[in-house]
Amino acid sequence: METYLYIALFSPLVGSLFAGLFGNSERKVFTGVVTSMLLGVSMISSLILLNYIFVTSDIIHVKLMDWIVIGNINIPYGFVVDHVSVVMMVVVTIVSTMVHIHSIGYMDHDRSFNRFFSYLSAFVFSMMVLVMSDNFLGLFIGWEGVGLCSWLLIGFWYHKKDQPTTKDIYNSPYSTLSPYSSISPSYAANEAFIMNRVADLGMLVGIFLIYWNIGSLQYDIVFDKIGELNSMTVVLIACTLFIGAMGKSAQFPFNTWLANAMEGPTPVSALIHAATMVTAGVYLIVRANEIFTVVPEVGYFIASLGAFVAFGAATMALVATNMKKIIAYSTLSQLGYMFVAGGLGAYWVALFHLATHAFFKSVLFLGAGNVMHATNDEINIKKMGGLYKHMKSTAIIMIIASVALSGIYPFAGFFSKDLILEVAFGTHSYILWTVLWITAGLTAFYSFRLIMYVFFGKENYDKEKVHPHETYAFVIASMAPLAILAMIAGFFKDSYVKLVTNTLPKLNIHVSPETVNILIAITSFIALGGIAFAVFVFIKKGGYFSDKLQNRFYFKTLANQYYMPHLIDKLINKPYLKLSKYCFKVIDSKIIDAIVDTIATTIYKGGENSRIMQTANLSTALKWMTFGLVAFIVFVVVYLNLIVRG
Amino acid sequence: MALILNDYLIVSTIIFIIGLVGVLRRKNLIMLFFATEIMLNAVNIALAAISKFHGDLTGQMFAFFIVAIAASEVAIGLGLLILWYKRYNTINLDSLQNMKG
Amino acid sequence: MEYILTIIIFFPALAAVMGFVVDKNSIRAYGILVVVVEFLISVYMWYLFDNSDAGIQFAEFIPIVSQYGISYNIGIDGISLFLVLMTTFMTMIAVIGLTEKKDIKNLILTVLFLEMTMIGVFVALDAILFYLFWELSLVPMLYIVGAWGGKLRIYASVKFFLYTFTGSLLMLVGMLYLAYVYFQFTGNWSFNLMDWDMLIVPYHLQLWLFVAFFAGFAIKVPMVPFHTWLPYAHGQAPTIGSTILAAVLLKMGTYGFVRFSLPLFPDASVAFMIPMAILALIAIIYTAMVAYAQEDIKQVVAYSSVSHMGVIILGIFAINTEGIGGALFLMISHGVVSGALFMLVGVLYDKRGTKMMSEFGGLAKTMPIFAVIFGVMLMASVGLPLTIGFVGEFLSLLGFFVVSPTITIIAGLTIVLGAVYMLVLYKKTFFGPITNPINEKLQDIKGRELFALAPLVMIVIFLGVYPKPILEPVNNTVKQLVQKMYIKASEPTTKSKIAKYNTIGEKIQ
Amino acid sequence: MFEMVAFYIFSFLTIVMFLITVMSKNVLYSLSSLAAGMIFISAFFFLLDADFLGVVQIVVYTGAVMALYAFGMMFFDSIKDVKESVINPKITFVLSGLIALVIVAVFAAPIIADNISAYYPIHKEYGNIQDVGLVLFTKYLIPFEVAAVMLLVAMIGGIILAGKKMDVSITTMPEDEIDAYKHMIEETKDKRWH
Repeated sequence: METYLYIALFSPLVGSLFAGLFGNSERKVFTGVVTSMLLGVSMISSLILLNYIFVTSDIIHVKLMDWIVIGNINIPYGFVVDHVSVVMMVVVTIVSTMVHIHSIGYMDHDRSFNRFFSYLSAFVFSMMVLVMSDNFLGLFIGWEGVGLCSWLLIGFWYHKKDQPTTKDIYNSPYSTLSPYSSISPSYAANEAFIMNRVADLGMLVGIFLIYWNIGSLQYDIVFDKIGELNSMTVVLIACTLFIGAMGKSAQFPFNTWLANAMEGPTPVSALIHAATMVTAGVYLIVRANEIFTVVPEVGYFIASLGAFVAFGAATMALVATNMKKIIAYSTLSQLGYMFVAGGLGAYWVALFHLATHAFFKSVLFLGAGNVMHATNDEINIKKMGGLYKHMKSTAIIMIIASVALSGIYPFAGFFSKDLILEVAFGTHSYILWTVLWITAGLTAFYSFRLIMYVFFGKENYDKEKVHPHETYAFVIASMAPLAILAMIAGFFKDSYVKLVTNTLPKLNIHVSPETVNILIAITSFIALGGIAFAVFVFIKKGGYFSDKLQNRFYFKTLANQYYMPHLIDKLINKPYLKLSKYCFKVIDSKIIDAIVDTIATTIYKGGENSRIMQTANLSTALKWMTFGLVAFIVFVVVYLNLIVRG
Repeated sequence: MALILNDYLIVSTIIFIIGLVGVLRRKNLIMLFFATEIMLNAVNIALAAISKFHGDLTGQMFAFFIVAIAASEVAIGLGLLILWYKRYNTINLDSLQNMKG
Repeated sequence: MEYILTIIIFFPALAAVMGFVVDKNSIRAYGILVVVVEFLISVYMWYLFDNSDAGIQFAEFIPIVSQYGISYNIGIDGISLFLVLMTTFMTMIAVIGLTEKKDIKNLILTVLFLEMTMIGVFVALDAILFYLFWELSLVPMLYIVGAWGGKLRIYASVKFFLYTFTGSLLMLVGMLYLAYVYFQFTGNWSFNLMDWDMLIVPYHLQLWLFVAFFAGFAIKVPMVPFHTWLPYAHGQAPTIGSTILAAVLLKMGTYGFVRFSLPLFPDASVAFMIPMAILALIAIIYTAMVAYAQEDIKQVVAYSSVSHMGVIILGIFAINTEGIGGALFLMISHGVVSGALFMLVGVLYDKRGTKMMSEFGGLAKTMPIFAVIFGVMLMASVGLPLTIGFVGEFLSLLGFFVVSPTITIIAGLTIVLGAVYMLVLYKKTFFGPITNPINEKLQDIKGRELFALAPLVMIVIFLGVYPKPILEPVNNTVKQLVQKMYIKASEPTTKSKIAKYNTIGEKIQ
Repeated sequence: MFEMVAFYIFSFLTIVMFLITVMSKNVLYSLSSLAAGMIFISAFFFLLDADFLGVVQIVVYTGAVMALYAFGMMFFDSIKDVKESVINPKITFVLSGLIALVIVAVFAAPIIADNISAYYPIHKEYGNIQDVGLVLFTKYLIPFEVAAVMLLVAMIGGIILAGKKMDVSITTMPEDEIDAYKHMIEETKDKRWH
């Protein structure tokens, strides 16, 4: 079984290196094919491992070699495949295999085809390291590795130029109504990397705390001993680890990078910014559940923040016309759901929603990619419309995904989302439940607002230039498994629960079956209501927000993403640049260096001024010498008499 | 009342100071040489006196070497002086001003 | 191979002397041959080195002035081994990648002399010998900056020389005084480090002596606020000068702290822990900000060096195995990475004659290989895991965390601020559309440049993935060092602090 | 008693002679009084039981050195008075006076270190010359040899320096040539100073 572990882990790396060899040359289809096949191998290995673990319930734990060994610290490259990580591995490999295949079609005309596959496979490798590692620092390798790949992939089209920031809401890169997802891909990439690093600092501090209090970073040892620690220490550890999770999962206040990351190619958004990387934060909470269980107050904070983000992101998605940003905010909102589950102690529910979300959200993104491809990279949903008749398969798949996202029975989203609401209700967090319940309605609404704008109604695109067409069949084929999983994944719930509760704690809530049924009914009602509202309003009016409404302050606030990008720019970026310039131009040049130079010039000037002593006249020189002699003799006499003899 | 070391040393000092006055005051290089000789001799007196009053020959030894050095100095110094005089037709100190800072 | 260290020290100098008769046209080949052979000898030494032995190896001892205990006393342990290896390696890379045209013969010979002095500093175990090599290293560097530098080269080189020289004079005073203290205690003069190690200096003297040594080391490192010579020196120096300056010469300062300050003045080191950490902290944050404000690529890298050296200081003054070991590793990694970055900037300068970011943009398109190598070095510089930069930075911060979590968290901002200036640099230089038409025609790197840079990339990745070859001997020696400090500490608080910083366990009560 | 009388007489004479040397405007007077002063100094040496030193003093100084000066004088215009422009003459006297005062004050005080043990003690029974010879040719042999070499070097150096360009000696030139020569020198002087 260890062989399968290594195959699952390293075949994406092999694929990445292979594609990297051709990184600089012409488009070669086989790089895409080879990397996809290697990912397929990885996927099959993961499935075999899943089967093995499901059957035997054995945990596979291997140590490849030592990494950092010094002093008391001993960190190996250790990998563990247990009930949690195997689920995550399966999700990651399935989604990424499909995304790889999809990308062969999507990136068909791109100059840097080979480079793209190299990065994408490297990302999967990092993600596998993150998931499979058996210690916190190994997780951190993957954590930073996915960050790097995300940087590379968001900035994939690095040659685009920076957009100027304007107040015009339809052109400002900070608005969700403009055609620009952010200032430029390279800017978005840097923003993502740097914001993640801020959060990573928190995580590093958590690792430091764990190390100095426990002396090891291995999961099993840490979780064994976490109970012996002072609760204050555990709170600190939990908080700092969660800061790391917040960064990766784009929770408030680190949320802006995720929307800007939509500058990357769409398969990247599907893989990284919907299915896998952003859920790493949730995975961390689930993985370290022993720590978070000890400190329920931190858990409650996590849940509250999650609910807040779920609602906030959903509101932003309501008004956006940038197709990818709508989906991105929906991702953010769903991540909020997962954190609610994780925070309330329902770790396996969080993981379950993570898995189902990965399926339907990635396929939603891939569908969006097809649409953009068909409309010459148009991103404004108001400039599409009526695409259903041109691209039926894509439309059907996206509708399936949207229904799943809205949480309608029997699609996957229903099972996981309802469980989260049930957990919120069951732990008596009624405020959270209400927020999530409203969010569920919003989710259904904006998902179908997107569907309606894109696939139905008037054809708003420029018919001269744009000739919408369905994409390659193999691309659709690659999306089909994900769509099917989005439909049926919910039915694996029982076996899933049986599997993961070997490692994760069981749900500890007691809600009577009748209440559960009522809850389901209420939730389904609001979801269906949202869908119905979106559909009927569109059919009736052909749009949602009247011009009058669009001038309202709250609309602008939502369209400007709550002015968060503006605030970050005004409160952090610009002051920091100013302060840096001040440090360099004033403190460094005018103070520190000036002091040094003043010392030097004082000495120099002293020499320059005392040159007049040096008249070249021997008589004068002799007089100086005599003067010195007098001074010296007087000094010696005084010294001897006063100091030595006392 | 016999003579003590300090008497000799004081005389030596006075002579030395006379030489020093000469060195400082004169501008003629020959006169400078003379003043130097005076100072050297003043030191010789002091050395000889110390030698006697401490019963140690070292002082005298030094005096001998000073005499030798004085002789060499005169030889070389005069040579240089003549060279200078031949070139600039003066042995005034103020003509030697090459080392102006 | 009893005299292998002597061979390593003096082989380059001897070769340089012989190099005077080598023809001008073949001097490059000669230079490369010499540095490669030198590197191979040092690798052979590494092969002979016994990892399990924490003490001094390959020691040689020849008295020079026995009345005053001055001797030719050299040796190597886990602390200095890799600094020597890095010196020979980086010199080799720098000479291979040398593109200077002007007066190349003298340049290569100067570099060879410089190599001798640098190795001498790292292997000397006698204070006077150490000081001798330390000061001698200034001369070739002065010459390199002053003769092959840019417009302000005279100002820069004189500033470099006088500034560092002033500091090391204070250090010399400290050494002489320490020898005098030794004389008072034992009745013998000695400048031998082994002898000094036996000495327990009284507490108040330790403080003063620590400050004297600090003056020499801190200026060399350089620590804020003694850093202003560095941007000038880097800005004006030719590529090879910057490479060696950043890679090796700066490490002499931090090496001095580990070799002298810590074992000789354990009480003072512990007493000065927090002040030193605050200076390091200022260096980390402040110079990272200054680096962000730069418009010249080379200046960014120069200031980033100061920032990273701050992390090294932080690690050293953690006084635990993790911190000191991490700092030593960071010295190596910073040497490789900053040296590589300076070489990369040099490549750009050779091609375009400018180092201003505003002149570039979109280079990733015209120079993809170059962009990849630069990217790897950038990621190593910001400390990405699995690159060489991570291990040292992580361990240094980890080590200091036990001393002061607050300072460590603020210092940890280095991973953020470092990313800020580095990524912005990368964006401005390599990303975006090509604005300047000259950049369209730029050739990607190949041949000698690639040949020089490829080993650096390999080492950056290899040691990031598998740092054990370095960490193992470092671990042994540093453990011994910490133990020595513990034994020598005369104040009970020092002892308890060292013990506390080296044990795992809950600190919050 | 005799010793004291002699000491005071010779002190007085020496000081007067040297004062004349220093103050006189005429070089020849200075030279003569210097020679006289040297001879008087030798009297101190005899008083101090350093007979050999006294003899050497007379022979070397009055004999050799003074003769050298006298010869050297022939090259210069030594008949006319020396013209000197003395700036701030007071400083000279103030400084010298200060030194004199301080040192005399020091010597007037009792000597601090009385118990100096002799390194090369004087042997009264040998007599001064024998004693000096013994020490000079044993303990001080190498310095003695070096001094000899130095004297030789000085001699050769003196000859070469003074003998250079004897052919352009101004004293032997006709007036117009001297004028031309001086003119040339003035020019070179200007160049060097400006």
